[in-house]
Amino acid sequence: MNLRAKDSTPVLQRDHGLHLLREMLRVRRFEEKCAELYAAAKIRGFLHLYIGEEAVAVGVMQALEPRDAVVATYREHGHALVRGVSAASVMAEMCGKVEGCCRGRGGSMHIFDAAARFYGGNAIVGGGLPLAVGLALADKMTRRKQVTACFFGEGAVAEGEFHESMNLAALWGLPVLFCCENNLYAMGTALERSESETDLCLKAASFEVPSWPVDGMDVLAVEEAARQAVAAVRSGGGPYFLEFRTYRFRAHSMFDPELYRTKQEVEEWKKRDPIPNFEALLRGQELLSEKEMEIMETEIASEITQAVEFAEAGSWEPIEELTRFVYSEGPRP
Amino acid sequence: MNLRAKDSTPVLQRDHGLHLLREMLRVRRFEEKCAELYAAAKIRGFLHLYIGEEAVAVGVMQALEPRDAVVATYREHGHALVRGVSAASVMAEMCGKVEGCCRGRGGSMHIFDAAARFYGGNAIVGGGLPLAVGLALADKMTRRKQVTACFFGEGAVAEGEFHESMNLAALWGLPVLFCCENNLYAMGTALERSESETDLCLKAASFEVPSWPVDGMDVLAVEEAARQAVAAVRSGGGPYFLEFRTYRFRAHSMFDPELYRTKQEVEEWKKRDPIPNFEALLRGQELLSEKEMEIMETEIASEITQAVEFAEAGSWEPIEELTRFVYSEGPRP
Amino acid sequence: MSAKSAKMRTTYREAIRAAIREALLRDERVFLMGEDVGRYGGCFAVSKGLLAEFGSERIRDTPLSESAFVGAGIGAALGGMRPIVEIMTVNFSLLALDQILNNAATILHMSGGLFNIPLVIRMTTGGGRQLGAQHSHSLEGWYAHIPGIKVLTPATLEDARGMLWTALEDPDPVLIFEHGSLYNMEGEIGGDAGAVEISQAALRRPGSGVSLITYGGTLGKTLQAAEVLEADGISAEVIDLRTLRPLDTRTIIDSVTKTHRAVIIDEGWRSGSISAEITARIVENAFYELDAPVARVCSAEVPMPYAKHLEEAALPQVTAIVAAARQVMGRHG
Amino acid sequence: MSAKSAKMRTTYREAIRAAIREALLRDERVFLMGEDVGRYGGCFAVSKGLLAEFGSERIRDTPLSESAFVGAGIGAALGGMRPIVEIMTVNFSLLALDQILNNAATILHMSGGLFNIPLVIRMTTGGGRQLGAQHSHSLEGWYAHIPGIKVLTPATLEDARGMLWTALEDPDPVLIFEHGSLYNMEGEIGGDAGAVEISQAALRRPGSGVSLITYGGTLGKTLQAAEVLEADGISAEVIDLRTLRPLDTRTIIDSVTKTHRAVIIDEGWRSGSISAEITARIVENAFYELDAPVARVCSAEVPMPYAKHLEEAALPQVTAIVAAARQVMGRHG
Ligand SMILES: Cc1ncc(C[n+]2csc(CCOP(=O)(O)OP(=O)(O)O)c2C)c(N)n1
Ligand SMILES: Cc1ncc(C[n+]2csc(CCOP(=O)(O)OP(=O)(O)O)c2C)c(N)n1
Ligand SMILES: [Mg+2]
Ligand SMILES: [Mg+2]
Repeated sequence: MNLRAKDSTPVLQRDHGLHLLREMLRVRRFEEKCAELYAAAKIRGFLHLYIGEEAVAVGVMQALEPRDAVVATYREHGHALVRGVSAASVMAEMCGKVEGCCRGRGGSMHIFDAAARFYGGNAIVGGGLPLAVGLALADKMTRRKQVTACFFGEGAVAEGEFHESMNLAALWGLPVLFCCENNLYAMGTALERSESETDLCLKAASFEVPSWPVDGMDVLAVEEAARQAVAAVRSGGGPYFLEFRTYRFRAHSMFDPELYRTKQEVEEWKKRDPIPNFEALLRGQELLSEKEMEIMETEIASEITQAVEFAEAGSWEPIEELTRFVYSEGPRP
Repeated sequence: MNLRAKDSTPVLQRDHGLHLLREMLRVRRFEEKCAELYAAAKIRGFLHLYIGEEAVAVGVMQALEPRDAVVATYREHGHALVRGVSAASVMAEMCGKVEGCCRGRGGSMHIFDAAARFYGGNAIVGGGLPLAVGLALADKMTRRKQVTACFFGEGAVAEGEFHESMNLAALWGLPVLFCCENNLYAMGTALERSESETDLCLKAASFEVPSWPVDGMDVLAVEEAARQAVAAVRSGGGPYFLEFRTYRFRAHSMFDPELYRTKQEVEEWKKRDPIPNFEALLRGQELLSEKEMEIMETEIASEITQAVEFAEAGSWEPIEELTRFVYSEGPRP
Repeated sequence: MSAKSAKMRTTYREAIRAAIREALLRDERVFLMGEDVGRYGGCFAVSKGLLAEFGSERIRDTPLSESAFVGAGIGAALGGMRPIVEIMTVNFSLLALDQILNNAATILHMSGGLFNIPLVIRMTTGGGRQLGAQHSHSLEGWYAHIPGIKVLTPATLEDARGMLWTALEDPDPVLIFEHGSLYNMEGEIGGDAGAVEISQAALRRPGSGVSLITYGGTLGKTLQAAEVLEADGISAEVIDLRTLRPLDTRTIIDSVTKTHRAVIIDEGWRSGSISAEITARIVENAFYELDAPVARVCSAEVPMPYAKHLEEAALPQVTAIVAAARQVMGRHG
Repeated sequence: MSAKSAKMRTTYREAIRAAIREALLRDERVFLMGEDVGRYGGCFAVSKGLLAEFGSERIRDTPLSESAFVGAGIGAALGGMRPIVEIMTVNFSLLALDQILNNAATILHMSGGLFNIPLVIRMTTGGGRQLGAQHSHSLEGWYAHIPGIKVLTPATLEDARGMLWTALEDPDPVLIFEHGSLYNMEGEIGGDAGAVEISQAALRRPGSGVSLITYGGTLGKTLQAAEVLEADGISAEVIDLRTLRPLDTRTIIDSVTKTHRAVIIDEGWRSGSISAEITARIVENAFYELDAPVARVCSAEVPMPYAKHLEEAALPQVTAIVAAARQVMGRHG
């Protein structure tokens, strides 16, 4: 089954098209700012940028409803923003401020948000998959028609937790959407050096989990695949596996000398940058004017400026509170 | 590719046929004795009998050479015996005597032997697979043309270590023969309740590891499949996965009330008992007389009697030696 | 409270089963999940009969996937359920330690208090049954190192019955370690026995000369030792810690302040065991009360040997406890 | 020995790299395996350049499969190799703990001495770099609980350079914990620096008033504290444990017998840390020498927070060490 929207000429709702573009751009600009703040030592620790991969988070989130849940990795700013965690609270988190979504205790790799049902932010590769299975198990046992979308990189596929989680989800028919962001590298390890079988959909097949490869640089293709998969999952069909073929334009983290790939390879992929390409598509369909684009950029810039101001104006949690949140406070649930 | 010897009329070397029968019978009689000794409280701990599955160990071992290595599970008496660990030293081990192959420190679940290159005896389900990968890695790096045969149950397939080990072996083209003993149950959990995809060869395929299902109740089929697989592995073709379809006639261990399967199912499978069936085949081809069968039984009985005598005559390791073998003694290697 | 109602005879195993059953009846969010908890009736027969009563959704057999099903327990807890996850044996829990430490113990903190994890994990611990080096260790004291979890070690029928209830009411992850040698322990218990406090250690026997501090599987041996000591004119107070994290330092210090002497009995390996922590707390809080160095009776630092005499020598025994107590009393020979 | 030859400037990172390089040159059985040790140059750049020199067989990038590649290291060691396995960060080692505890630490014993495992596992440990709750813990003291392994914590350039050599000569599994904050530490080292003894703690600074006992990442802070104390008229002796298993009790006791006071500085979480074990050993062996209770300066019992001020508050700092030392000296305020 081929779900890529490209194969037919997409007929876009203008509003929706602009929304997709805006969301991708928000993530891009937000992270460009993060890189700056990192250079200025306002953000510390490990910082993993999603730049180049925005179409995946943006496309998938369109298919989710507020009642659904999301589990992500340490490369999750984009997912959090698009899912509705405010730029201000994410930025404050990365700056270590108490106004951050996790009071500055999580940092870049551990974004959580209750209202968005955003369950991290997990810096153990593969560590989020069992959680997603459990969230879906809770939904299935309580007959809620909710979906848990679980994002992870192609590197995570080698972990035992991937294997165990896929099997559990499939065996029990749980509503999990497994979203594999195949950006071809796990740090410096290319897929063909980490998997004997590089067709990841065959892995899914070995659990009887339906799967498709999707062009992860095409937000419409991502959205369409996600919508169909989510519909199937929500209707009780058990888990789905989507492989999004994408690429990160930046280094793995801020410490990566990028010895493992050529500049040329990166440049080739940049031609497939999901943002300018989608912008061009909207322009071609006359859904977007230059003026509108400028306004969009200005609005986003202002959102990010406000986020940074919010973060910078934020406060440090008093040191006396250090040992809070090791155990729950207050009454038992 | 179908490798089952049954499809053609097997032309058996008489000696070899008798050898196969004798080996299966040795394992059977040995374990029947173990059950007795367990009832008499001479053997303690967990005791897992292989009764019903003998054709698998016997068939596979035919394909191995002395230089090859074997890794097994807690259900490994058969593998050890057929691989050449003496019945006496295994029996003494199970009786906790210092004359046992592991000085009584291992017990039933942890049989080891250096001369036989028998690397356990592992009571963590799936725990032996990475070891087998490493043994094979050593062989490959030193360009020894050796094979490591790794036995495990179908229950182990659900463990992350299975997945990680298959991938590593395939990715690096290592000489491992993965021998999955599919006896349909992991303790009380039937395969269809532990795997979303019950065709285990599809798991192997998802790592690009070649695989066949084999009738594990037919020693000739097992041997032929193992020979072909070992030849491929030895010649540098990377790992193989063989799924042996078999059945255990006894309880999982001595504590199992067997609530999870019917007596009738067990009786059905007993009709496929590898030993009387193979005996009948030999008789049919007039390779075995009643007299010879009696002699064989007598010889085996005597081997086992001697093993038990050896074990019973054995001594307890002095308690002062308790803390030995936590670290190596003697000079560095 | 048990005094108020008719007493009933029960075993440790039945007490746990009754507690699970009651939890399932009381709260529909509760379910039991683990290997062979259903059709097999539980590896140690704890959950026997529950499948028939509650069905396979709530008495959920899992594949051999410790990491994924423990992680799924975490996820299900996040999703509003109250899972009881059973791990057969403490050694297997190492396969799930990533989920336990990096997720269960950590998410509340990383999320700045947003997400608590009301999860109960039960497992069998301890030696004495000749199960060898991969099934017999006592790692509960080791687990007590981890902030974010609670560690319970029921040693009595009341605690076997009551701690599960309390654990299920806890908003945070609670690990319950059931010593394998206790399952058959029989005795009387109040018919209305229910939830128990878990914040306090229990004085199991008052005394004035020396404090014997223990928990779990060694409580019985310690009480026996106290009787032997009494016959010898030494009045030993026996403290059952009950909860290893958080430790009830107060009760320990009160006792030592009274007796001025302490012996800690702990089935963990000596170095880095919970007995070391207790020693440190005594030194930190009651140094000037001590009339003699604190003594420890622990397991020998060896992987557990199979042979009965060696296993007995490796474990804390009554004679060793008596000897240690006599020694801190300044009585020799 | 370093005094005999020309000194050279180096860093902790380079010292380890030189040690690995030398081992590869010296012994063809040695190879390095781990995530991104090759093309990426090592997560912390330790193995940078080695791939080019030694090729991808011996500088072996692995998939994200901690359990399997650690287990493969065990197997390769059994197969005659001398693997150096790198785990990026201590928290990820939990995924391999089954292999480490149930196999690496146990097989020699279970096999009654037949099979030793000459395996070296290196990993980064410790906090201070704002990496949050899944990358920052100090579990080396916790690992020291496990019989059958050795635990090394190089704190100096000489030890970074020399311990690997010694570890590779050891017949049994050795874990080396490299504190992440030390990699950039610079200094001079003898040009012929080589293997070092690992059985003894080192007196890094002699003193007479109080023993400051530490290791690894906190040695530097402890030496600083000693200087502060000196200015204050307190003569502090600083002991670097170097090896956490087996502990060099003798050196500890000798020092405490001289100073009569001890403070232990340990980046592990306080409860159940190696500092508790050291306290217990002092009490057991030198109780009557103590003029004050032993004090501990440990990490706060929280998953490591991201925010810098909170992380600093969670870790042992110079001021806390000084305060603890002053307190055991009976100086207040
Ligand atoms: C269990 C574990 N092992 C190793 C790491 C270190 N690490 C962090 S990200 C990463 C690469 C993961 O690659 P992939 O899953 O493809 O995701 P990507 O970073 O490409 O988005 C590694 C090895 C980790 N965080 N967790
Ligand atoms: C990691 C782990 N989990 C659970 C167990 C307990 N256990 C021992 S054998 C067994 C069943 C294994 O089934 P399978 O792999 O099919 O082998 P079989 O016993 O059928 O030969 C289980 C669950 C264990 N030993 N190790
Ligand atoms: Mg990737
Ligand atoms: Mg089986």
